[in-house]
Amino acid sequence: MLPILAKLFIYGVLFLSLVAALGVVLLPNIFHAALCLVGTLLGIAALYLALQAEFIAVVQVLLYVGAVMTLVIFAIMLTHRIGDMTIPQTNKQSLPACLALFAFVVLIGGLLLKTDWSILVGTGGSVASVNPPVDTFMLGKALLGEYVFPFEVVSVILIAGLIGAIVVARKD
Amino acid sequence: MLIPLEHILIFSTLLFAIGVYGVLVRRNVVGILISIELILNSVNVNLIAFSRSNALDPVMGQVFAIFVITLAAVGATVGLAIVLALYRIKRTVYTDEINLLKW
Amino acid sequence: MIFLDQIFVNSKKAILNLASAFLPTDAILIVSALISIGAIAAFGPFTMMYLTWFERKLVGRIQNRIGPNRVGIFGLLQPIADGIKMLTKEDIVPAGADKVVHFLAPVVVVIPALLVFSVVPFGRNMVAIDLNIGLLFFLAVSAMTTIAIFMGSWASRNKFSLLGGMRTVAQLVSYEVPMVLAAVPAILASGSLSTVDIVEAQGGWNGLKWFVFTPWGFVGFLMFYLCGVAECNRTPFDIPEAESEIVAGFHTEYSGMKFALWYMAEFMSVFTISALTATLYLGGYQGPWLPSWAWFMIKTYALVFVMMWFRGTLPRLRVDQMMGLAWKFLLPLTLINILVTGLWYFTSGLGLRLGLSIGILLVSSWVLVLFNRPYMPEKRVYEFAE
Amino acid sequence: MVTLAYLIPLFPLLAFAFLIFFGKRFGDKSAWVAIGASLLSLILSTPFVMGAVQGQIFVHHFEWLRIGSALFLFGFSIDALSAMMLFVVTVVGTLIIIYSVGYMHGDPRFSRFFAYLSLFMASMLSLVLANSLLMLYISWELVGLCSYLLIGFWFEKPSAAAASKKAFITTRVGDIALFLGMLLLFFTTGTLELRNLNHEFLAPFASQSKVLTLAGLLIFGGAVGKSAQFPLHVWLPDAMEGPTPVSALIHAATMVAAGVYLVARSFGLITFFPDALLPIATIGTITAFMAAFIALTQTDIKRVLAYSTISQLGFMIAALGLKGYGAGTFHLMTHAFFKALLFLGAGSVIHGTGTQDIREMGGLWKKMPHTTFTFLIASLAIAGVPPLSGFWSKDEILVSAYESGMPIFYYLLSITATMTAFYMFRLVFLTFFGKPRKEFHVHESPAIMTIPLWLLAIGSALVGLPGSPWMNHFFQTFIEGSHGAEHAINLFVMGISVGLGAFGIVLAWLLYLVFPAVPEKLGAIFKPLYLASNRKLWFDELYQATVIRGWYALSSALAKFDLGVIDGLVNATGIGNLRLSDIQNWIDIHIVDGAVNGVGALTRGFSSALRKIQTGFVQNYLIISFIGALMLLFFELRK
Amino acid sequence: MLNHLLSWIVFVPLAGAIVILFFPKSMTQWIKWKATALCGFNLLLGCILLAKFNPNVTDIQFLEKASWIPQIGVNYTLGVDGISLPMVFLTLLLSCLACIGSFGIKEREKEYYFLYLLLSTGMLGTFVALDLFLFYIFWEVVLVPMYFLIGIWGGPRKEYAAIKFFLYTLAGSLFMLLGILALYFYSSPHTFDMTELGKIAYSRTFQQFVFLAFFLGFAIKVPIWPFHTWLPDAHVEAPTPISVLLAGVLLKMGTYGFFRISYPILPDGARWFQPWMGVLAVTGIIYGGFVSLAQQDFKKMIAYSSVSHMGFVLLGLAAFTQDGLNGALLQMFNHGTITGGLFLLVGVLYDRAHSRDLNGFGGLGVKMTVYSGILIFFSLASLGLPGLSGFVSEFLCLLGTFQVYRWFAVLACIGIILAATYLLYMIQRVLLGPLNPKWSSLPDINRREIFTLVPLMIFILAVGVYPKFILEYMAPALTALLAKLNGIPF
Repeated sequence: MLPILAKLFIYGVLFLSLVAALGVVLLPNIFHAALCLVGTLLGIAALYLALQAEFIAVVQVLLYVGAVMTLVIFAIMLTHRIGDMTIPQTNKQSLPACLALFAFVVLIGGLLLKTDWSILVGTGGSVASVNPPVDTFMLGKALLGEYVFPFEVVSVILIAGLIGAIVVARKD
Repeated sequence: MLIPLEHILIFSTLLFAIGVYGVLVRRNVVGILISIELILNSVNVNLIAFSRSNALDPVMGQVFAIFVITLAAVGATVGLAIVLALYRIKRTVYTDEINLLKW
Repeated sequence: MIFLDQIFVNSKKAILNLASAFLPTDAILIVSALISIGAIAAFGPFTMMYLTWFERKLVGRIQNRIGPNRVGIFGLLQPIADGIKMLTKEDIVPAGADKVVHFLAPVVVVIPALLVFSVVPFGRNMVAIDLNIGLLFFLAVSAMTTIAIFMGSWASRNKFSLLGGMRTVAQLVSYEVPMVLAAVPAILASGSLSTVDIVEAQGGWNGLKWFVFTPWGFVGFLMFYLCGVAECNRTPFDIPEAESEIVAGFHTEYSGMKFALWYMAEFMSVFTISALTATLYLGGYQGPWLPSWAWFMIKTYALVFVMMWFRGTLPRLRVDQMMGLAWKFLLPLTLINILVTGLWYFTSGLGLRLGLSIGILLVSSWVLVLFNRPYMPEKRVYEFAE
Repeated sequence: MVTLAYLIPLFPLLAFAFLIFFGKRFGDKSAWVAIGASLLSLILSTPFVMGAVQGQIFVHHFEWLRIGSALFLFGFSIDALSAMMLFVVTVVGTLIIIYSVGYMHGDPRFSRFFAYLSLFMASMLSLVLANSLLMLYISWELVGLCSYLLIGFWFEKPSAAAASKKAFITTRVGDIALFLGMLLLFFTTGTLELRNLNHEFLAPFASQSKVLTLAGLLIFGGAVGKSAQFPLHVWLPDAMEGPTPVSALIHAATMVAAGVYLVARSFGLITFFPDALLPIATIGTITAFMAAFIALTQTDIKRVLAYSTISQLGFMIAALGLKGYGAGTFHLMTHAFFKALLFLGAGSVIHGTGTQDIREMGGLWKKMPHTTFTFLIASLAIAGVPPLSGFWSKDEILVSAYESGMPIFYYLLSITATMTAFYMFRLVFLTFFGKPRKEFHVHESPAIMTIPLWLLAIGSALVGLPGSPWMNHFFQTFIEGSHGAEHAINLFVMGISVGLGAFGIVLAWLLYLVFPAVPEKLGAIFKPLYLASNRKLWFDELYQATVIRGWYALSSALAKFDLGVIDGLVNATGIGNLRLSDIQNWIDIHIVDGAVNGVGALTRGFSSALRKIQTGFVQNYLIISFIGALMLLFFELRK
Repeated sequence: MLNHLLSWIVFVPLAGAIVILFFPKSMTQWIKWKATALCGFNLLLGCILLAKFNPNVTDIQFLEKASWIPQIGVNYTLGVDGISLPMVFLTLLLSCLACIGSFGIKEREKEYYFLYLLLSTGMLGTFVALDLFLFYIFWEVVLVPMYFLIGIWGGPRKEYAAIKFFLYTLAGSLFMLLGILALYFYSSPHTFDMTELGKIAYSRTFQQFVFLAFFLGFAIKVPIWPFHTWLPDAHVEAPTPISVLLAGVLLKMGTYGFFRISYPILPDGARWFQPWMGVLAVTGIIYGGFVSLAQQDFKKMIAYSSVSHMGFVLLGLAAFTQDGLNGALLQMFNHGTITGGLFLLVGVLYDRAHSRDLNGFGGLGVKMTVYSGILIFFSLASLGLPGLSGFVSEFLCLLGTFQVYRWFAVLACIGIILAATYLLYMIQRVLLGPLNPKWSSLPDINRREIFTLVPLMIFILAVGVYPKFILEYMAPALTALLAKLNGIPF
């Protein structure tokens, strides 16, 4: 019973995430869109938890919800004008975009469904998880061991981004 | 893994499609930026999902997810800074009204 | 002793045993979760209610008043009376407000405040979930408060609200950084992100081997606590709700039960921050003689008391001073503190350890003070006041 | 104990180092450092000289350099010849340094002078002590350096500066010969050790006689340079630009004798391959004769002595070339004493009168009695008047020439001996006797100069005795060791030589004191001969016209070639490239660019039609590219 | 640090250069002292290297190897042996001294010291790189700062000299690049590793062509007659410290290339070219000497004397004997110290008189006693006076050549006489004779300048008196090289 509940719960979360994602792109009010994005992100974090990637889930919350979304909302507040409510928020190419994306989804979806994933996930198909869950310790070791160079590069990029952002956004 | 891999992949495909739609259709630059975040997240979902399968070394998947998140944060930061600078100059955040490079 | 120590744990077990008699195994898990959730859900608001009372009493004492004393003995029933008043008050929503978001904001803000209780180790074996990334969970979830405050401030469509929201964001984002870094020494020392493990790592010396007794622990404790105070928007960092400047900040447009929720979130985070500080540096539930949960409560409430004490005694900081403190003083010092922690573990000999770490910390904080001197509030001279 | 010999050259070296760095502070006192150092060397060398006299040989060496199989050992080996040289160098050197204190008094670079002298002593001593040809070569060059520095000591005089350069470069030509000879010797026999240059060691290399003869001649070439022998003698007269003690020490007593020493050292090599002997004897004889001839008419007191030195060195070389080993080395020793004395005497005269031209002197004997007397003793010695030292040694040489079987050498050398007596007494009579030709404020030199003069005079008188029959030819047996021959007195030669010497002296007396007007008339009668002698046989002019002119001409021609041709080629390449690029530029503009422009015009027409697609909206482009990507994906999947 | 000593030595100047970029132009004192301290520190590292070096081992020591561009087989390989160690030390020493000598530079110091340190990294890298790709990179890195250093701080014809230098050497290095590529594509699997390439047996014709390509590249750098004409111009126009490095270090890069690349990798080609190298060497020696004698410009004279002296290096190289190779390597070191010192001395004089016309001087020995003493010392060392270092190396070169090419050695001896001629002629014109009243107020050499010269003098004297101590480092590696040249498997 519990697995079924959990499964239902996860599917529900995924569904809600998709709905929220749709909200992100469709809602005319950009602030609402941003809030919807928060919802999507939280849903994805829940998915990560379900995939036993707790660390990523928490980082997702900490970084996306805590930091990135804060920035986004800040930017929205700084650039928002009352008149925005009344003018159209989409351009004129929504129909071609819709068609193209529909084609894309059909293409990829068909591909996904046709593929035999059992090679990757084992014979059990849906339940068997091939790899043991990764704990924080292993992750830390990998980040500061095997991947220390990309790690450092990312740090440098972060610093560069930080400085760049300050320089670009400075008022002078 | 409670749900089949392909379901997660379909979920991420949909997420990706939605994100691309946002990028293609939204006029607001901030909107485009958050749509990009959606795209990045769909990628991350894939990474994590595959890290639980044979396709990827589990640690590798997560490490790359972390890198993606970090870089997304950087992208958002710089992007938003540009948006602010743009807004200060042009008083607008709509892509079709920004034509500084267009002659 | 053990009986007293484990009294809550054992009572939960007893209930579960009872339930297992007539419920399937899956349901037992759900029941177990429900019990924990129930306990937290009851404890949180209850704490909040009595913290308001506690604060009013305490500030009253500091201001040489008595404080609430009409409702119940020592005014003990005052919070309940306030609660009833709140529930029955009219719920005003501004005309221009974004109604949905305006409604959602106070709801959303309570969720993280309650969620973080799940990783707080109230006593030995008394933690709702022992996540192996508990501390990170705590920090991540509490970061979500920002969004909620944003929602509230934006949805109110009031310039004071918006200003308050902006200030909050600036403050929370700034203090988040030194706060996380200030927690790192404890993580380094215990080798785990789990709150329980951190507490257990401080179990030596008959339960008195708290991190705060080391130089780095002391500094880390002070800084973590300071950042915590800022995170809860408490005096002297209560600029987002500075009533003399922007009315009441982000919750200007809230009344009734929604206002109560804002208030609840704030006081619950006061409690959880104190609890986490105690967990990280004061040994959590560790201590001799008394039951573990009692130790925990004593430490937590002591810290809460200090926060109230701040409220009663300290004036508010200016925005630039506050940001300067975070970026120019706390951030470098936390980084140095991490270094010192490392040194502590890679040097031997008590004298050398102590001398080295105290020396580095003193010198670096002195240097930082020196660097920050130009930005410090100058002493004002009132020429005509005499 | 034996290693104490290392200290002999070390003391002067230390004195040099001390004086060059701190000498200026000590002023006049600095001389005593140099004197002390050379005295110490003198004292230290006595036990070794004594030991050598008793037949001992002191040897010690260490590894200086080892490259692959080639091993170079440095150290010292003291045998009879070295001991003799050691004796001469330390004694004469010390006396001359003491004399210099008086002579150089008041010079602004007083301490520098003694520093250089100390360096010279050090180098000369290490040359004498050297155990291998390489170490000898090193010291050889170092004494050359000191000679350079000391000749140019008064470098404000352009003539001194030029003379020092001339001396260094001319001797260097000889040095190169020595260097090559050394290399040849090394690669033929595999050794450079001087002790190995004997018949026993060389026996296995008899088959390579041509190469080793050449090596011997090349080594002799070094001596030609250093000892100012016939083609390379031109530097020595010019070297008289240096202070007189320098001339005495370096250019009369020790350094120039080093060439003779070198030939004597390699005597084993030369005699084992005797083809080299004849050239050596020839050059020595030519030098002796030629220099004496030139000396006849010189008027500069030091130049007369310089040519006399060259002549006497020629004597020694000739003796060695005629297998007169004992004779040559004996003359080397005696010559060191009396020639040093002559120079010091001349220095005293110059010091007193301030001029070097003997035509301006005369009658100095009253005012400078010590100088006159000692100078006279030395002149008698060089003229070969018995029983002074010069007589015994010169007699030995004449005996070897007489016995060599080639009478031409004997005749030439005898004539030279006559000329020697003549020009020396011409000098003596013109300088010290007769009437003063010019008024000078003349004074006798101070005691510090005259005491060395007297000591040297005693030496000049007595140092010949060990080689005389009275002492049973002690010197010859000592120096020649086991391979010495029986020494008999050739009374015929002795008598002839005494007679010739006396003839020379009397002739000089007649011509310069009794009939002072005659020489000028004689000069007018034999004008070509007089001019040849007075102009030094035009050697300098000849070299100037041929070698030096040619050298500089070649140099400037090559410099012009370098600038014009080689550098010109480089620049021409660069300029050519530029021209080429100009042409290409023209082609580019008119032909290539024309085509491009045509294409451009064509394109413009199309593009003005197509530019409508360019909307300027990023999202527009994005969707197109997205659709494109999608199509790619589609086709990829269709495969 | 000790594990990566070579990397430290090579990149410390680079790091310093980058740090200098961050400081304002106005802090000239600071920049100056920082650069000097850095060079001093690097010299200290060099001393550590010297102390840690085991002279008895023929192999590469302090080897550092890391994959760099694995796709094309490029490795980051550093190492020293007895051949490169003296060069590294010489570079460090001269960099340090020339840096002190640079205090006279008074304009655009920041850029100057930046380029200076960059140059230093390039030079050091060239001497320790063991990967052809890396070698080429460092080789070219030297070129660019040199171009600017001559072109900005140079004399009146600096642009001409800089461009000439740059284009000429660049042309040479292109040939070298061709050679490198040829080797690379010949090897299988493709590699740039010098030691690996040295193990391959190439065909004879291939070796000849590749040797020629390398020869052109190195010959221009040395420079070997007739590729030498960039040298006088560059020397004359470059500022003093740069001349010092140019003569002291850059020229050695060419001959070092023979030791490191041409000989061990292409022994057959080297044997084929051996007599021609001898001819070129002797031509260079005599020609350089004669042209030097004709010069009126002090610096030009020394520049041409470099051509002559580097000819001895080539002569020793051409000999293919133990003595010859030792002599050549030692001559490289000695020429670095001696000519470096001479250029410093010219700089001293030029700073005071602002003239380099030899005929315009005269009698300075009276005014500048210390200066003249030092100048005479260096001149004597340069003309090969025994007891000073020049003699030992020239002696060894001639010793080596004499066994193989007797007449070359004899002809080369003319060069020795020529050296005496032009140097003594120079001394006569500058120091001796009556004092030219124009220069009667020139001050003597000061302490800083003496400080830059004394270490060089110590080395000159020490090597001259007891060369064994430095030859000990070189000999084993050269024995191995010689064995390889003679085809004996080592």
